[in-house]
Amino acid sequence: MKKFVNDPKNFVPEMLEGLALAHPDTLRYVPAYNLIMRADAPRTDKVSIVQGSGSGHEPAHVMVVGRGLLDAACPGDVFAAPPMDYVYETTKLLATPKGVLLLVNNYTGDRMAFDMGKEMADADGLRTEILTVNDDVAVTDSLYTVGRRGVAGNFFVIKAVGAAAEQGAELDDLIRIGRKVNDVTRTMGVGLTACTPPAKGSPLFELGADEIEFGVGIHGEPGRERRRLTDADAIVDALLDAVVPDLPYQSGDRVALMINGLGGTPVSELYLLYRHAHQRLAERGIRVGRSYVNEYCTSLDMAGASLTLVRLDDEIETLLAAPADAPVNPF
Amino acid sequence: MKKFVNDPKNFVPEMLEGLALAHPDTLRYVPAYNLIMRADAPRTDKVSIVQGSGSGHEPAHVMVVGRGLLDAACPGDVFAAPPMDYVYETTKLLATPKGVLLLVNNYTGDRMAFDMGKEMADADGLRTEILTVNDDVAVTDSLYTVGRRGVAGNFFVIKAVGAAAEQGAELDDLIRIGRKVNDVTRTMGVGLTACTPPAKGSPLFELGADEIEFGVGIHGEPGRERRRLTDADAIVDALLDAVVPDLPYQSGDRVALMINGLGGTPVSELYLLYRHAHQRLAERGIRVGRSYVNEYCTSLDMAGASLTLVRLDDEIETLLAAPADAPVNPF
Amino acid sequence: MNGTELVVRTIAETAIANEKYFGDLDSVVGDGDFGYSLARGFEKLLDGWADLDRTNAGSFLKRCGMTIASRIGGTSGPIWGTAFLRAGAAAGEPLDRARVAAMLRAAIDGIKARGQSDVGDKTLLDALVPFTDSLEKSGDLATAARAAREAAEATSAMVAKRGRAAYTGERSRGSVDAGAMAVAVIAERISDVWQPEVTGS
Amino acid sequence: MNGTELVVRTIAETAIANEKYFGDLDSVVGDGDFGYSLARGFEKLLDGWADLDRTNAGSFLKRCGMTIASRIGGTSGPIWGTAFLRAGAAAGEPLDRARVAAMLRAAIDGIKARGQSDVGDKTLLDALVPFTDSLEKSGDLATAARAAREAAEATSAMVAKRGRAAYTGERSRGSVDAGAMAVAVIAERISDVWQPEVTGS
Ligand SMILES: Nc1ncnc2c1ncn2[C@@H]1O[C@H](COP(=O)(O)OP(=O)(O)O)[C@@H](O)[C@H]1O
Ligand SMILES: Nc1ncnc2c1ncn2[C@@H]1O[C@H](COP(=O)(O)OP(=O)(O)O)[C@@H](O)[C@H]1O
Ligand SMILES: [Mg+2]
Ligand SMILES: [Mg+2]
Ligand SMILES: [Mg+2]
Ligand SMILES: [Mg+2]
Repeated sequence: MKKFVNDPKNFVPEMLEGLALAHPDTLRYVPAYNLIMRADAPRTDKVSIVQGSGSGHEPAHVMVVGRGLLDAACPGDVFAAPPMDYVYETTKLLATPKGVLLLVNNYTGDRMAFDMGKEMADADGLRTEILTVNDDVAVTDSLYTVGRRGVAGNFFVIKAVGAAAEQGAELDDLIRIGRKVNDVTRTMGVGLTACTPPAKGSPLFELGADEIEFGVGIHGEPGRERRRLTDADAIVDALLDAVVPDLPYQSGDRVALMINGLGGTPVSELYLLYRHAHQRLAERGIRVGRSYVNEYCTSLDMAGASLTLVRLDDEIETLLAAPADAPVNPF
Repeated sequence: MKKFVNDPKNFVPEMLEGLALAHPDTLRYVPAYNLIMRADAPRTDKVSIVQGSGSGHEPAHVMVVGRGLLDAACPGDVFAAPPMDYVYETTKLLATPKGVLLLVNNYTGDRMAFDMGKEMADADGLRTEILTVNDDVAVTDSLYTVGRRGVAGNFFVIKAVGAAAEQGAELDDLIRIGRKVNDVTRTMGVGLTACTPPAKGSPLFELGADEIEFGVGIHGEPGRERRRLTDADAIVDALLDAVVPDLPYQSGDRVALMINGLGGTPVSELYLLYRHAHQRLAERGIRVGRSYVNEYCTSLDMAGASLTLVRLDDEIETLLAAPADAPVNPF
Repeated sequence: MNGTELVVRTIAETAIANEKYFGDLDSVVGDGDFGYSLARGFEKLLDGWADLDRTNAGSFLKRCGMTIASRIGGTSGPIWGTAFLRAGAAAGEPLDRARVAAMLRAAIDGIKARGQSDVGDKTLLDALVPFTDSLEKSGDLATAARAAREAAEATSAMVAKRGRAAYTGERSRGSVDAGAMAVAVIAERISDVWQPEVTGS
Repeated sequence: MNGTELVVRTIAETAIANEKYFGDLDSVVGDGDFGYSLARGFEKLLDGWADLDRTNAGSFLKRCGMTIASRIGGTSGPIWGTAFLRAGAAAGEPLDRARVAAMLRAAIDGIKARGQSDVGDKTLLDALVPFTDSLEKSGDLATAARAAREAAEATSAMVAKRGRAAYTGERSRGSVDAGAMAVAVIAERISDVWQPEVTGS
């Protein structure tokens, strides 16, 4: 897969510089820490919400910095958690009397960086909390890992705590809300092609013309298993079979349904997937209350998609529907 | 390139069905004519705005149906202009006392279908006007063609006339505004890979690992010429060299700058392209007043991008900034 | 009427059978949808086949033209629809060599008007006109079909001046026009299946 | 101090020289960024090389550890940073075989604590521990480097229980761990360039 890139080492900073140039009124860029923050942050009247994670998942997370969403994002290089001092310095810059909420997708590297960064910030007397997101049902045997990964469902946690923070919620209430959303959110992804990191210049793994990677991670890690490419509806059925029984989502539930593109799949195909998922859920008595069809958390240029369900209650639904502004896909 | 697809013949209707299921409150789907219309259309107090064109360019045009944008879109199959009777029936359904504005991207097939559809609607006594968009500077020798193609710049025409129509503008004023926007809009695209139409199942053309298609069309038609793949900044320079002198855009101008993804290129790369374009324009004394970095008019799963400039004046800028709602990318 | 029906049905079946071939031809310098558009449109024509108006050849062809124009997308719907409509308008009894030639001329004029195109632009006209000339002269379908194929193959040397292929300018040289080749293939199939009593006259 | 400097510089240069190799190893069942992360981080260490605190081996290593932990992203920053910090804390005079072994043990304990990992999880520990064992026993760097390589190659038979490769479960078998192989390659380079007077004692 060919890419638009200059020196691969500058891929992330050049992207961030472009982002800042395109949104000068709302965003501020601090090159030293790959930091993208709201131009009006930190605001003393609210908790600051910060997310790190590797780059290559755009719009997550640098492009969901904005009103009712993140106050800042400090990504690492492509697929690499941010170094600890990005987390530390970002936390210092975003500190407010109400505190800083650090959102972490559940990966070894990210957790270490945020744990270490938080320790240092706490030693400075700052008020911080970490909230871990782990919505990926693809990881079955959590004995051998740090547990389930945080993937596209992350958006719902950001959206909910972002809305609540905007309304003045306290740090402990944000933790409660974030945990609650994470607890009712499940995701499963499928890759049709491998992605190509700019610095590597070639696909991360080989996938035959009739193979798909079922349960693929958002870092191009191979997934649960390799399967034969089938038609789109059968793929949706397989994703639902992994996601629905996991919580489980049951007849009578109201859900948010997200079909998230992994970077190389056009939105036309995402809506085609959405159609079947919506219909199949209806057959199971599960009603879609809110729909999300777009790219939210990608894996560079990988062709593929993930399916996320969130079980809604009135509080979550209200927070998801609250106003938000971001460079892309605020809803 | 592998795709999410069932029977390729159902690619377009299944996508449209998904779109309608995801947005039941705002959109209505009429399967007989591939028609996606606003749930509240036709509104007697405004001109209806309709666009056709082939499918495969999503979000154009079915996903920009909404408040302040299109009232309806009736696409044909992938890369095929809609049949004449889609245009005719859609026009009848959308008819209002203030009239129907038919937006047409400048291609032989689209023009014929809309000319014939309009003739039939006019014979029924309906009030209609056609507005043709042709922003693509890649087509140099217009003697041999129907002239320049309509590509991503189309979005700006839709946005401007959509906003004006929402404010109650009359049909002739919409024609004036649309022509004015089209006249100051120029686009040039580049393809890194070929796209794969679902019904064909294989790439539309072959492109070497180090080749790019400069001036590529949004239907996968080969472009102006094949060039060597260079770094991203050099590609942006080449696009600007084609676009800027064409109007020309000059020192002191205020412009909207769009970097549009062609379907397979992630938004990270689009912002990287944006960065250099913004900086180079600044060097030429051209100030970016509004930024658009996303997918607006794609070519299925093609990796690639186009660059569009619109010279702004107060009227255009106000219309572009007016509120709008659509399934994706309303701004 | 039986001859007319057979010819139209053969056109439809040939278009459907050659969907992939025609599409591949259109993908060299076009957008690859020509085969798909024709096949889907003619499928719809065959779907409603039993209900078509069969009063006479003229009304039958006009009905076909309406269906094609309103059901085939892309450039081909208006172009092929117009051709059928015009041929139908020029139909009459007896359906002899001169009448068939007149119907084909009417179709050609319709395409030229609708497409603002002419012989030499590298379109289906570049096979349809030689086919018509030959049929008029020889009265023999097989001879005319050969003329159509030769002419279709000769489009390879031409630069496209109309249609999507025209955007590529000089680069359109070196590949045959999809529409012209479709005309040649259809002509061959018609010459295979139809032994008209009329063409000898 | 010269020995310590040489060792750290060799680690840095080896990591930079093997960026592609280490990255390719990480892309088999990982995410391919290991080579890039190490190379970029150690480049930054070399950038500020002249200004590093050189009071003694301990403070030098701690300064390196801080830089690595705060400049390398991914899992490797905290893991390698912690290793250097702990080794620095265990440094002292004389820098003899026992001391070097103690420093390596401290680094290993730091990695285990930071990574919640142990020998057998298919990580760099599976090369670093055998290397340390062998160095302690033989006092010979070349022997220890051979032990590291053998152990790194043996990770191929293991199933990953930590790090990103662990998500693939059984499928992680059949390829060596990138971190373990990096330890082996670095050990070999150190053994090539460093002839310490101390290790014999
Ligand atoms: N203006 C025109 N006049 C006559 N024939 C045309 C014209 N433009 C294209 N054609 C014919 O139509 C064929 C392509 O048809 P189709 O693929 O349906 O069109 P498109 O995809 O460009 O809308 C060409 O091969 C050519 O023979
Ligand atoms: N929990 C852990 N403890 C010790 N070492 C680990 C751990 N997780 C991974 N590693 C080592 O780190 C290497 C991968 O590093 P890196 O690519 O930077 O991590 P990632 O991309 O997964 O964040 C692995 O090959 C392994 O040797
Ligand atoms: Mg990584
Ligand atoms: Mg077409
Ligand atoms: Mg075509
Ligand atoms: Mg890695």
